[in-house]
Amino acid sequence: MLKVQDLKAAYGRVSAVKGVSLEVAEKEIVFLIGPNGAGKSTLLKIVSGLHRPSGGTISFAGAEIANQTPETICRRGLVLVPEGRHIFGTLTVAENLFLGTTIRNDRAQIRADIDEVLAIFPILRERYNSAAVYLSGGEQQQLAIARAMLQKPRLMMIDEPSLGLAPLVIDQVYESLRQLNAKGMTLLVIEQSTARVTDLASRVYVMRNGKIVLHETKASLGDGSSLTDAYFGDARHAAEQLAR
Amino acid sequence: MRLLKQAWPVLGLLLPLAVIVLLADQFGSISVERSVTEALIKIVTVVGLYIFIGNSGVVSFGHVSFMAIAAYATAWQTCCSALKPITMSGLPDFLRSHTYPVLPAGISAAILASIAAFVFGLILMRLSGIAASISTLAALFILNVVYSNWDKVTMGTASIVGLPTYVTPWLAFAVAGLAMVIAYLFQISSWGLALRATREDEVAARASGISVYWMRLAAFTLSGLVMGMAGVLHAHFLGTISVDTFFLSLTFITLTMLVVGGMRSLSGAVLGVVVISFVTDILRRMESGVSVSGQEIAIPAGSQEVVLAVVMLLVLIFRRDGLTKGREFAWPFARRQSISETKHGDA
Amino acid sequence: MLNFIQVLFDAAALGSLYALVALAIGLVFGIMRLINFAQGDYLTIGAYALVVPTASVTPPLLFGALPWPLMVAGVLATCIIVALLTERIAFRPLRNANPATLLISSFAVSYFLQHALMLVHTGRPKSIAMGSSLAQAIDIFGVRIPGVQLVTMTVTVSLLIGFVILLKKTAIGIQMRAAAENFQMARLLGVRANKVIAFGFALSGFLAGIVSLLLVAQTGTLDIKMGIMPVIFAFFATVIGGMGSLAGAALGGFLVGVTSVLLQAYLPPDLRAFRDAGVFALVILVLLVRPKGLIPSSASRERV
Amino acid sequence: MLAQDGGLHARDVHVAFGGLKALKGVDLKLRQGEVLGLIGPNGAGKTTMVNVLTGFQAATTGDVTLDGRSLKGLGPRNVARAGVARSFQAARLFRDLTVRQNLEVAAIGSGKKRKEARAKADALLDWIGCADKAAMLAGSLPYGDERRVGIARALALSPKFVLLDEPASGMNDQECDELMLLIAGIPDKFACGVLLIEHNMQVVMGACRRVHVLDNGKSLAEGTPAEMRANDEVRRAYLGSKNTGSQVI
Amino acid sequence: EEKPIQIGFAIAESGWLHNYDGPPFKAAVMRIEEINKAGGLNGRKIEYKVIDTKTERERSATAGAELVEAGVDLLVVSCDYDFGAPAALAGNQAKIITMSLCAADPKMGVQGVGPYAFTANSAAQSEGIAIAEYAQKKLGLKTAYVLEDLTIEYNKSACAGFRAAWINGGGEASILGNDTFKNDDPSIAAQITRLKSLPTQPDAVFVCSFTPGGASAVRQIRAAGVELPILANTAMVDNYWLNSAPGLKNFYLAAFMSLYGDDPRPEMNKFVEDHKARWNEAPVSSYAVLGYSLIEQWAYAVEKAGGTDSDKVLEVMNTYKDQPFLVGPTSYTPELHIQTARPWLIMKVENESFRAVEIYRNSFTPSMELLFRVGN
Ligand SMILES: Nc1ncnc2c1ncn2[C@@H]1O[C@H](COP(=O)(O)OP(=O)(O)OP(=O)(O)O)[C@@H](O)[C@H]1O
Ligand SMILES: Nc1ncnc2c1ncn2[C@@H]1O[C@H](COP(=O)(O)OP(=O)(O)OP(=O)(O)O)[C@@H](O)[C@H]1O
Ligand SMILES: [Mg+2]
Ligand SMILES: [Mg+2]
Repeated sequence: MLKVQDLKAAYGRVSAVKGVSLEVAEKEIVFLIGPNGAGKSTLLKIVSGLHRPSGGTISFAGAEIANQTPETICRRGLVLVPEGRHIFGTLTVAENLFLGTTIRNDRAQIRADIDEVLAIFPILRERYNSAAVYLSGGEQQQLAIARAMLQKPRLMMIDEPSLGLAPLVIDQVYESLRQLNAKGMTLLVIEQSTARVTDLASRVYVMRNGKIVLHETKASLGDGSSLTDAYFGDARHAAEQLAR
Repeated sequence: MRLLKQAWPVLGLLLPLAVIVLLADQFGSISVERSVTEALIKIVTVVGLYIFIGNSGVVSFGHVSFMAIAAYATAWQTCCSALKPITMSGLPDFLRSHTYPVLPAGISAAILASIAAFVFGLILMRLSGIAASISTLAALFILNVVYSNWDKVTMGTASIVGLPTYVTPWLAFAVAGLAMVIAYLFQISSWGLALRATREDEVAARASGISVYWMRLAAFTLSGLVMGMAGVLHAHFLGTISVDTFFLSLTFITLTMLVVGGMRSLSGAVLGVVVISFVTDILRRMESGVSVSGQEIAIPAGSQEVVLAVVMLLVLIFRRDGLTKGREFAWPFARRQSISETKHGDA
Repeated sequence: MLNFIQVLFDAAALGSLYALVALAIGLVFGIMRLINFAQGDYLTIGAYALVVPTASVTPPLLFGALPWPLMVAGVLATCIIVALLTERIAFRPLRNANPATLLISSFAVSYFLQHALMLVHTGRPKSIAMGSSLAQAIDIFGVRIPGVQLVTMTVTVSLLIGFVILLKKTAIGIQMRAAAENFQMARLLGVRANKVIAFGFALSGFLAGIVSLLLVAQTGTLDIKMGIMPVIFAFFATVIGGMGSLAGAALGGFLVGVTSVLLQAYLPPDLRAFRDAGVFALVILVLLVRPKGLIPSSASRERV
Repeated sequence: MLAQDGGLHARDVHVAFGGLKALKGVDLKLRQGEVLGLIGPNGAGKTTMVNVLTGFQAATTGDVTLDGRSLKGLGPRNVARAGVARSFQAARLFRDLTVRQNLEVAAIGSGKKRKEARAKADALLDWIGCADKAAMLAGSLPYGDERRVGIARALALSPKFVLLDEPASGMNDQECDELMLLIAGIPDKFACGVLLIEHNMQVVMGACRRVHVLDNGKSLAEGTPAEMRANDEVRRAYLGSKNTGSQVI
Repeated sequence: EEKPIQIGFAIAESGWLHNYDGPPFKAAVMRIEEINKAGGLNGRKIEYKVIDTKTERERSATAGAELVEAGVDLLVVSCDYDFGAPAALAGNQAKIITMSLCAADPKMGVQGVGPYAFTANSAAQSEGIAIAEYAQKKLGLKTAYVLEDLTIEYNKSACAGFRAAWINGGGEASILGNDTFKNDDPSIAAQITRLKSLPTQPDAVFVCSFTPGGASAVRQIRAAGVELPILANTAMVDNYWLNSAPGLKNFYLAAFMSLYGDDPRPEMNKFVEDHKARWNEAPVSSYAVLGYSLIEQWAYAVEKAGGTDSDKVLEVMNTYKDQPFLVGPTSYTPELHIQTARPWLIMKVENESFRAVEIYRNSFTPSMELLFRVGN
């Protein structure tokens, strides 16, 4: 469904993504993990059209989408929940959710869908008409995810969904994502904690230093120890030093 | 060497300026010499703006008022002994019937501007962000209205004519240097640092024990002093002053210089003045006609401003943080490491 | 003795005019964090579109010669086009620049428009016979009500209501506010953000056109600087009303106009010259008491 | 320091935002030399509590005392100078200042001279392992470093108490471990009490002896991490049955 | 062959002041060309040089300094006192005769700029005085109301002159009230309300202003149904703004000349014809004649003095007593370098155009206190 080939990108002279290829098939849940600064967020930003690649190709559902604008990519059904919430603080919760339905044509269905996400995140119903800026950190994160769900994407890319969420809510979020996936939505998720990965992943990519260093499928994943090694690399070493 | 390096941001600016002044003084025509002097006075003005705006991040529209205050103060002390008792009859006797030497007059005028800045600041600095900016604009208007109608003291909207004109390029250069040193010392002082922290994040600065109010007030007062210096120079360069000189267009052009140069650094403030003054001067000369290989060509009168506006827009669009991107000029003899400090902004 | 009702009416009329300009300033601020000084030049250009562009001091009429519906359409279209052009050429590339840069760029745009206009029309004020019938006053129970002022008040009230509904209730309004706050995120949600923001500018051009018609009908003169003071007052109005809040902007504009007229009417003769100082002092006072403005928008608040 | 009413003490704090009651009578006592965890569901009022303790938010009713002295009406700056420092849920570094200057500012804010401030900053940078980044602009720091610098900046005030709001969010397991050690070491190294808000149970369990649970603006429970994990109410309201946060690979 | 005489113009060729400097400058050039055609001044050709001040004070000062440096024999500066003075100072310091095209402020003279400075215009006060006297004596108006535009000093001076003359003729009580406005006020509704609420309506309203604010004020006054005679200062002369007040009647002011062929002085009508021949158009503004007479006045003195030596020329000019020039009889004294009682052409508006009424010379002349507006 999504196929990224030899993608490269830089911020000024600093190159952040150095030739990445990855694939997401229909109905998969694919995880992208890796240490801070690996380039994960940058990769998703490129795919969603927020950042220009300096090389490589991206095809989504058979069409080339590299260098298209974010709104056209979104309208094709490829949606990004970027890291750091990005809710509209000056708008109310209701308006934020309404914006999630911008690209939809099935107006009739919207009301019911909003009710559905409000059932998943009851706190949003409580704060439905207050300005989103007043929500607590975790509440804002829930709003961001709920809004993306309303977009009904074919492929949802989420950058660190669990950021700032209470453990209980993390469970709920992943449970809902699993259900959506079961209904046919494809997922590409960046996650810091490897704990979730082994549970849900159909496939995992580990990224370090702008490159994919490991690619495991559900079958080859096992208990995930290969992930941990690839993930941390020499970082462990540093931590031990620090502890001393 | 370390001292030299510490002082570089100022020295690195002063040396090229000194060369320009020297050249203008030795080889330039009257009009070149005067253009250079004018630009140097603008440097004092924009550096004055920079001390407050650059370090606090609050755009002030009111600063040229302090130029006006100083310009009038020095005029009251030095101008037109014959006409003064008649046309400025509302002045207190020590001003009305006495004339003072230019140096103490200039100094006291700049100090008065700084006191005025302090007093205005006591009220205005309570506000933040756009409310602060807009109230400085309101202050500019208030001062303008008062000085325009306080007939017996300011001669209303009429010009005061006949101030001693003692400002030479070298004097302007010296004062510009002084202004830059003042700005730089403030910038590297702990107050300057604290103020720049409030510019980055007011909330976090409060949480770090910084008083946003007092830091801003200090910078406002100090920049009032430098604006006062600029006002004195302006008055004694032209020989005439009037209220409407110190109003919107001067505010806009000096702010533009600051932003085009890069409002977050002293180098930006100076570079902005130099570049815009230079472009303006070139365009002006083109308007009055230049001969290129024997042919007289001129651009239509009035197109100077249009072109200048386009230049300013282009700079802003392609360098939105200004020509210097808000950095000081890098120490030219540095090894790579310390360059990273100056370059990191573009990452 | 001054006729108090008449003074109130005068005050309300000027207040409405400022409110109308403030509405445009507030609208553009709302969608771009830009205080657009060029708003004044939009309206100046709109006014000058009534006459043929020449250096002559008594130019023949251009749009001013058309029957009034066409004339209104012509002026509005001119302002909208100018607003859109400035958005496209100057402001769009600067999106998300810091407020100071944006502000200065609007100075530059304003400087450009003003001097370009001056190149064509020269700096000499021109006069124009237009809308004289509208300028005539009618007498209702002893209160003199000039037609222009009546129109100004009606237009202001209806546009304010219209705009508030547009921004709060319609999809494009919500999208506009979203794009204003976080342009990239809005695009990620499929909002055609460039178009939406351009639409906002078009609205500000529309408002400029209306103001220029009302102003010309009132004063009968064209001047390169005719937009400056209305915009400065509107600028104050938007801030004391509460940046980013349309109702606030309108209220602020109203307040500034009303204060100005009341001071003019009731200050003793010796102090009348200081009328504007009073208005500006009021601005500072309001801000000291309510730094976020009279009707703060939620945008202006911040959670720690 | 063991005076009768030593420590940072919030008594019966209520905070209402319009109709919404964010805190409904919370008592919280933070003692010198301890790391107290403050956990609870999203929107429970944790950040609001920090805001009250640091003068950013006036309590509707209730009082906060520091070593017996009321902090009422002091405002953020004076609370910070009195010895209560904080970090923010979003790091809020001074982006266009260098990392060292970020810390210097806080040291200056606590009343230090320029020289001392610089020394303090360098010492703290060493401690968080960012000495090599001292001259970088704070805005260009990677996420993890940003968090650590935020903590160091709070400590640069030489506070008696430091309040950390979700310092580990966005960090990977590895960095969380490091951070946990760092935080656990603060009381000894800086003679300073710590209030730690965190959703990552791994960090909370590792760094705190005592945990206070807020739910819906009220105190739900207080005790050792183990007790809290075993507490049914806490599990139901906050941790969830899987208790994911504490799963360690 | 003798070295040509040099005249330097430090005037605005762009910016708003150009509108005021342009017409008298063209007329000045006409006079220079006439002199050259007649064989020059004392046998020497006159050359002239212009430096654009761009309506900026700094440019004005620089232009003045440059022209002084270039050795001009006469320095001509901008119409406006504020913008002319910086250049004039340079001329005066170099002891060069310096004349403003049309500053209406006596400070463009001995007491302000210095002993070598002159202006070709009359003092603004005398505009107010002339129209006040004329209205009282010839139009039989008894009471007046003054509407003062505070934006520039010129208006305040004209109003001061008007008040002094009106009170002189009709007593304190004959001024029924004063009000103020600003040129860029979008509306003067409040001022009109005050005027209409006066217990007794005045016989006339004096509006001291300039365009566009003045035109806008006149339009609003008439639109409000106030049909009283409106008296105005000279800046409101010429037809170009009349569009804004269609059907305007009962509007009077004191002017220099008529551009519309009905000037009672034939030489004025010839001047307009000559101007058309030289510049392909009639003068845009009746201020033009001031530029013509400026050159006349100086050239006459140079002839008399037998050379361009400033002190000698100054001596001659200081003795002018009703010396006849095109614009009218001109007087200077060593103390005063501005006209206070030059005859005016009273004009009124009728059928969408200004019409010459008659020449009128004010008998009340402003004292030094009034000229320098001390004590008001
Ligand atoms: N706006 C930016 N400007 C300059 N450099 C950037 C920018 N954003 C990211 N980088 C750099 O690019 C690299 C990759 O960053 P990216 O955010 O993609 O990493 P990540 O894997 O998402 O990390 P994290 O886990 O912290 O979110 C890092 O070195 C980062 O410092
Ligand atoms: N200024 C405010 N105006 C209105 N409501 C507010 C304001 N500040 C906080 N709230 C509300 O108060 C409640 C408590 O918020 P708080 O930020 O303290 O939660 P929290 O415990 O820190 O949550 P999280 O773990 O998600 O950060 C939330 O429901 C929030 O929406
Ligand atoms: Mg990331
Ligand atoms: Mg929180």
